[in-house]
Amino acid sequence: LTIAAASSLRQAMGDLEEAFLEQHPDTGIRVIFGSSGKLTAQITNGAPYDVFLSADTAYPERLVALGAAASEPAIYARGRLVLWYREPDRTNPELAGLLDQDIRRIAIAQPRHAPYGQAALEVLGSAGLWQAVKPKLVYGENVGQAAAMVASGAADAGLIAWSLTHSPELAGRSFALINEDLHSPLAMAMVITRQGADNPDARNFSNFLQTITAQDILQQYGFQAPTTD
Amino acid sequence: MPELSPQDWQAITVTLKLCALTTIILLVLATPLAWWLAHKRSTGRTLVQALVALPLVLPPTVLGFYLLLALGPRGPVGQSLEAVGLTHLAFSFEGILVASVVYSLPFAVQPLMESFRALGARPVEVAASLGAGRLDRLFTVILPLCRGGFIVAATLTFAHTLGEFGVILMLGGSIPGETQVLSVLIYDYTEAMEYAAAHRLSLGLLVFSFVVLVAVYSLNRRFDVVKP
Amino acid sequence: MPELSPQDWQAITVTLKLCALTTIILLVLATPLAWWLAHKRSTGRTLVQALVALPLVLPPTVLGFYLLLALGPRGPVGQSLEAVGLTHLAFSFEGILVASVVYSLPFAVQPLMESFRALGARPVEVAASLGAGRLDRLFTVILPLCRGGFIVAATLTFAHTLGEFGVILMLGGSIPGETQVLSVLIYDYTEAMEYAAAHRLSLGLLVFSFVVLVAVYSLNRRFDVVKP
Amino acid sequence: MTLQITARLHRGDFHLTLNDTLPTEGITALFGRSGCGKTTLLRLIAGLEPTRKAEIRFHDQVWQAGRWRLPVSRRRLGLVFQEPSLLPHLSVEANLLYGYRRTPAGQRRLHPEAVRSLLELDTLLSQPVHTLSGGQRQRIALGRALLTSPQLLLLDEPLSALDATAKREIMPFLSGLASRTGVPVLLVTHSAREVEQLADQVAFMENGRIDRVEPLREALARPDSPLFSDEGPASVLVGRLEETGPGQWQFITEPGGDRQAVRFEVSGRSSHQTSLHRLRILASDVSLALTRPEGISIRNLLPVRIERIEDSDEYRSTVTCRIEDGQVLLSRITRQSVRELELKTGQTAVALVKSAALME
Amino acid sequence: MTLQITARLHRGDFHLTLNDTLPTEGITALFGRSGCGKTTLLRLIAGLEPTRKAEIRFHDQVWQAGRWRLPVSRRRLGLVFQEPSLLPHLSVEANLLYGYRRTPAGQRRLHPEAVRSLLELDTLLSQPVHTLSGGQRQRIALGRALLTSPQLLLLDEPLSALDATAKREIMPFLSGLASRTGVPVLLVTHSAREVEQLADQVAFMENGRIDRVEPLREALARPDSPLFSDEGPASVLVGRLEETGPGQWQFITEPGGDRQAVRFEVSGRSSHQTSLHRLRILASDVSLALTRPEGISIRNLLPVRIERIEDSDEYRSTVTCRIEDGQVLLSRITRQSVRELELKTGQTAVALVKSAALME
Ligand SMILES: Nc1ncnc2c1ncn2[C@@H]1O[C@H](COP(=O)(O)OP(=O)(O)OP(=O)(O)O)[C@@H](O)[C@H]1O
Ligand SMILES: Nc1ncnc2c1ncn2[C@@H]1O[C@H](COP(=O)(O)OP(=O)(O)OP(=O)(O)O)[C@@H](O)[C@H]1O
Ligand code: MOO
Ligand SMILES: [Mg+2]
Ligand SMILES: [Mg+2]
Repeated sequence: LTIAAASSLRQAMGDLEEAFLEQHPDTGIRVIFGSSGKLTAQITNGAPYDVFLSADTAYPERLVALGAAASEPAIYARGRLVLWYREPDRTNPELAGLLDQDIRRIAIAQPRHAPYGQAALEVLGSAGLWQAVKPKLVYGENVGQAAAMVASGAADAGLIAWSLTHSPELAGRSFALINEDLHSPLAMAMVITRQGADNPDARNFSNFLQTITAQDILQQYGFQAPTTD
Repeated sequence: MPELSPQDWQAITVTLKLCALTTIILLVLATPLAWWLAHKRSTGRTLVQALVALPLVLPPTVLGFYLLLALGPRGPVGQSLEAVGLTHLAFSFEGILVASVVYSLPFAVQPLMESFRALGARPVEVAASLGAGRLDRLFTVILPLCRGGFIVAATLTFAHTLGEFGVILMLGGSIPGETQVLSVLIYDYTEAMEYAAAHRLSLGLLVFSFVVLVAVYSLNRRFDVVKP
Repeated sequence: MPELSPQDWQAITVTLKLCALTTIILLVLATPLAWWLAHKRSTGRTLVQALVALPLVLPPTVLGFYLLLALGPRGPVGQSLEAVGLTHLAFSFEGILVASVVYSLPFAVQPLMESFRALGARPVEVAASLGAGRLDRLFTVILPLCRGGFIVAATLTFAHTLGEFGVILMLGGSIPGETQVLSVLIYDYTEAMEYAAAHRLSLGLLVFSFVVLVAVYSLNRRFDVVKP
Repeated sequence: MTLQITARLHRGDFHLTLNDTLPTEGITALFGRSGCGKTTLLRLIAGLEPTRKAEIRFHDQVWQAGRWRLPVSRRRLGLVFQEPSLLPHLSVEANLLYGYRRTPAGQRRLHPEAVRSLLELDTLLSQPVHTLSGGQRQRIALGRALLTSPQLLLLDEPLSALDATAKREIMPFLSGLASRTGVPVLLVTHSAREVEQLADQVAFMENGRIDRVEPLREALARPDSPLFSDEGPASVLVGRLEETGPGQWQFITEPGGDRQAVRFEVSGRSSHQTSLHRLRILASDVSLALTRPEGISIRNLLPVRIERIEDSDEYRSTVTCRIEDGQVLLSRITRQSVRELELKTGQTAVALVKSAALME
Repeated sequence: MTLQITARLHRGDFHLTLNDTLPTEGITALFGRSGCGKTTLLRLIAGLEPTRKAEIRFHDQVWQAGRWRLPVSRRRLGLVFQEPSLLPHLSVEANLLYGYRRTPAGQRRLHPEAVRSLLELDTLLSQPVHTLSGGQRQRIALGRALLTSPQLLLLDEPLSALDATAKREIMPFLSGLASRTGVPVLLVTHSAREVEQLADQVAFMENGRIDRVEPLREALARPDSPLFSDEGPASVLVGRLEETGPGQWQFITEPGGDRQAVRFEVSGRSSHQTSLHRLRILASDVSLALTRPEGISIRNLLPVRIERIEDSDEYRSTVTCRIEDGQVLLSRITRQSVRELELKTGQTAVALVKSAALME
């Protein structure tokens, strides 16, 4: 079973795999991470992936439209944004702090194709900060890169995925979870690809993701259950 | 380095295989092409020379994307291959090998071309007059006298293939043991913010490459041909 | 091409500026370095030569990350710059310029070095005996006679800088009008599956590069120096 | 057994037009002014000048027929370029052996030891080639070509950078080589001396054409021969050497027809190993007297008949004399002497040839 | 006004050891066998051989003092390399003018037109340099060096690829140049002829050392001089030319001390423009007679006193004669003639010198 997963699932995937294998011990699993856009392009061009876990709903829909999917998109989680200041002693990390003089650069993911980037824009817009912070924005290829920009010390703050804060590098730092109302929901959908159509494991995994076990793991790693809206 | 995971080792193996094969294939392909470019004095030459450099100007992922279109099951190359009973090249080691060859072609062709031009006709004429045939001249005169050009071509190709990941990631899909090379793996580690692992592999890669390059260059220096 | 958005045009401007400056700076830096490497016959040489090639072996994004560490406000270079009242280099045009220079250094140094070695000492001796001083010799003998090497160095550098985006994306942060270059933009379009826009820009880039390269190579061919 | 060449070649303003047959016996000198096309001709024969308008035939082998060319490497040539072109990445020894190793053992007629000692290369064997002096390079290039045991030697001024001593040792070897092993040699040279000493035939080139090809003796019989532009006319007599006493040698000419041989006293012994020798006598070394002078150190006093008296320039005349064996001896004396001695065509006289000037 | 050189230089097995003063007036020939270090010496003087163990002083300028070296480009040299090294990216004309353009107008003493016509370069000006023949390259390299109007000319076998006609035109120009413009010349050559014709002094080199530096006259006074290894000993007499009638010239020697001048009849006119001329007489061209012979074409019959009779080899003797003006005339005759004529030291005799052989 080859799973193509959005990079934001990196941390969660290990535990998910383990839990799945407990239920289906005979399955061999291989996970390939990548940006959702790249994975979509690969799947439409014959990539040997059975299941696709996207970071949004648009790419799976695209696959369905192109006839590259063997199932309807199913939402398995919702992502959350966090605000992260590089300086650990910022005790009250609020959005308004982004206006501070000493916050020179703010990293977000590229809104053009990264769902988290799009959400970050919306947050800044809703908070009425957009015009003021626009000159401070730098764009990473994806949230991972946005986080790396902060981690390297080059950017002073970033709007990144909550899931990333569970990475070994960032574990234990303080972040401010952004109110979900400030952006449209970061629903994450999965599909079974044409390649995985006849692979029973693909369907098993798809079903597994909807189980409580899986949902618990996802929540542990900074995702919301798709239902708690 | 006991901290390397089996996946790391797998990536290292794939990488070395890819780099070695790319370098060898490129030298074999580039030598006649560069020779032709160095000696042909027509418009055709400049067109081919420019064509060879073109893969460079596209962003690697984009190039990878186009290669995916071309070599994949729906692309012209992929379909032709499948038509004759072979399998298409996307997401396979052969595919990323082809991609690396295309992508590093200019680094092999251009230095070789210049070094062939700098060689001039005389040494080859001398060897021919002394009874050496074509291949004999290639191996006993051209190769040793253009060694510098070959070294530049080989090291640039090797290093560039080592570091390249955009094309490979797109076309190869990072399949462990097949298309997951070291650079993709390091990239993955940094993406996952597993910096410790990334640093470790990067350092290893740097040290390894440095040692290889120093060895190659020292060896080259020992056989320097001095021009008056 | 009326379909290009203002952002596209901005990226084109930044890209051309970056490529042109990188090429010029690299030729200026690489010439003395390559000369030294070509004529120095010590261990120092092989070490430096290997060092120069090292940036190549790291995946560009990873290199970008390390450069970000070094050139950013908390890195050694960035801090030194800020200490003397300048601003650090992350997320600025100057920063990606530095990165491009570092990253393309081997493509400039290695071909130049080989072409200096192939030149030999004689033409320089001749010019000196005829009363030409150091700079005079550089411009009237070395440069014209090593023109092939300079062309290879310049075109490889130019093309490579055009296509490079991993380092630039990481270090530059894709700021429109400042660090968003064409390759980053094209990449963005493909990621967003806006293929029409991507194709359009890629094609434009290819055609433009092809024309430039053909022009350069034809010009070069016209001034070919024939060796006996 | 000849080398036939028909060719047209344009290089800018320069035109090489050939329709000639060169002899392939002994040494043929290619003589002509700088830029007349000697090197181009040699390269054409070797197959190194690209042209489609050429037919070249060596003995019974076709070397070129229009577009078709026998590869250079299969012509079995020994080629010495005008600028000694050693392979810079090889040692002196490897340069010497490069062609030798590629010559089938059965065809090897010359061996490294012999060539090394002849050309005094032993001390140079391990030296990097870029450290060699000009003359050393030239010797190695010559040795390398010889060691391929070629079926035709093409030598482009192979002796120009050599000192007199080295030349004196190599020249007899070259002339011996041609006659001993039957390898024909085409030798480009500017030196009339080298031609007289080595050549059996001379091809005179001018402006991209071969003016004429003639045996050396004929070439020397014309007082206006281009060979004389340096040292003036000379006669070359062919004959045998005979020892007439300790340290005393006589040169006995080969008479033409049923004439009588003429004897010259010569001192010293030629290092030539051949039985036929050459006596080169500059016309300016030959004086004339009406009667046999006495008490004089000049030992060769030959009765001659004056055949022609030509003014060679404003002040000097060239007197063509026939010696008793029928060969020609040229004498160059001042026009004033001709007047004072009242020399006339048909008259007999005594030619004075200093014996010490004879040997070569 | 001299060129002082103290230097030690090692290149593999080769050692160059110098502690010499070379004259910087007229032409100094550097004569020695292939590989003896002539090119290395020239390059050392030019500043092209890296060494720290050298002191070089030209006139009152220090050119090198240990590690310190005056840059080559500021020594104002005219250097002709042994292999003509044209700049391949420049046209013939640009090559010629490369140094000329870099010479301040005030220091220019030679101009392109003159050099072009002397060296017959006019038809070559626009030709690509890689298409030139060997001799054409050499001429251009020479012209290029001359056009820098140097304060010292270093010529490494500049005439080796030239034909006799070209040589005959260039040689008088070179010798005239040195005397007319006062540019000293250091000339490497293998040809004793070139030395005799051009040199004022000769530096003999052997195995990386300068054996001796002596005026040409002294060098020629030693019958064992290395110059004679080619054509045997020769005398060079210095004197003036005087026209004695239409087409008739006399060479009048410059007597040593209060001796009387000796007159030689010569034909033709030298193309030398200098007032002092040289008469080169090969010892083998000089015969001896006990009494003055009559009815003979030889026009110069000089009373001489025999000073020394030496056996030069098994068969020949060199007889050193003193002519009336005190200069030395060498004669090489067979030992048999010496015996037959019963020649003795101190005895007077008549030297026979063919007038037609005189001019050079
Ligand atoms: N492309 C060209 N344009 C004009 N002239 C050319 C070209 N190529 C060759 N030549 C001329 O062809 C002639 C023949 O050259 P070649 O080298 O055969 O002369 P050569 O007889 O060997 O002279 P040398 O004795 O000086 O070596 C030369 O005068 C040269 O200048
Ligand atoms: N690295 C070295 N090892 C050994 N010998 C060397 C080295 N470099 C130079 N030589 C020798 O130094 C000698 C001097 O060379 P140079 O070129 O000065 O000779 P030359 O007198 O100009 O001879 P030619 O008349 O043949 O040009 C040569 O015998 C050469 O072989
Ligand atoms: O997981 Mo993404 O598609 O890189 O935001
Ligand atoms: Mg020639
Ligand atoms: Mg020399």
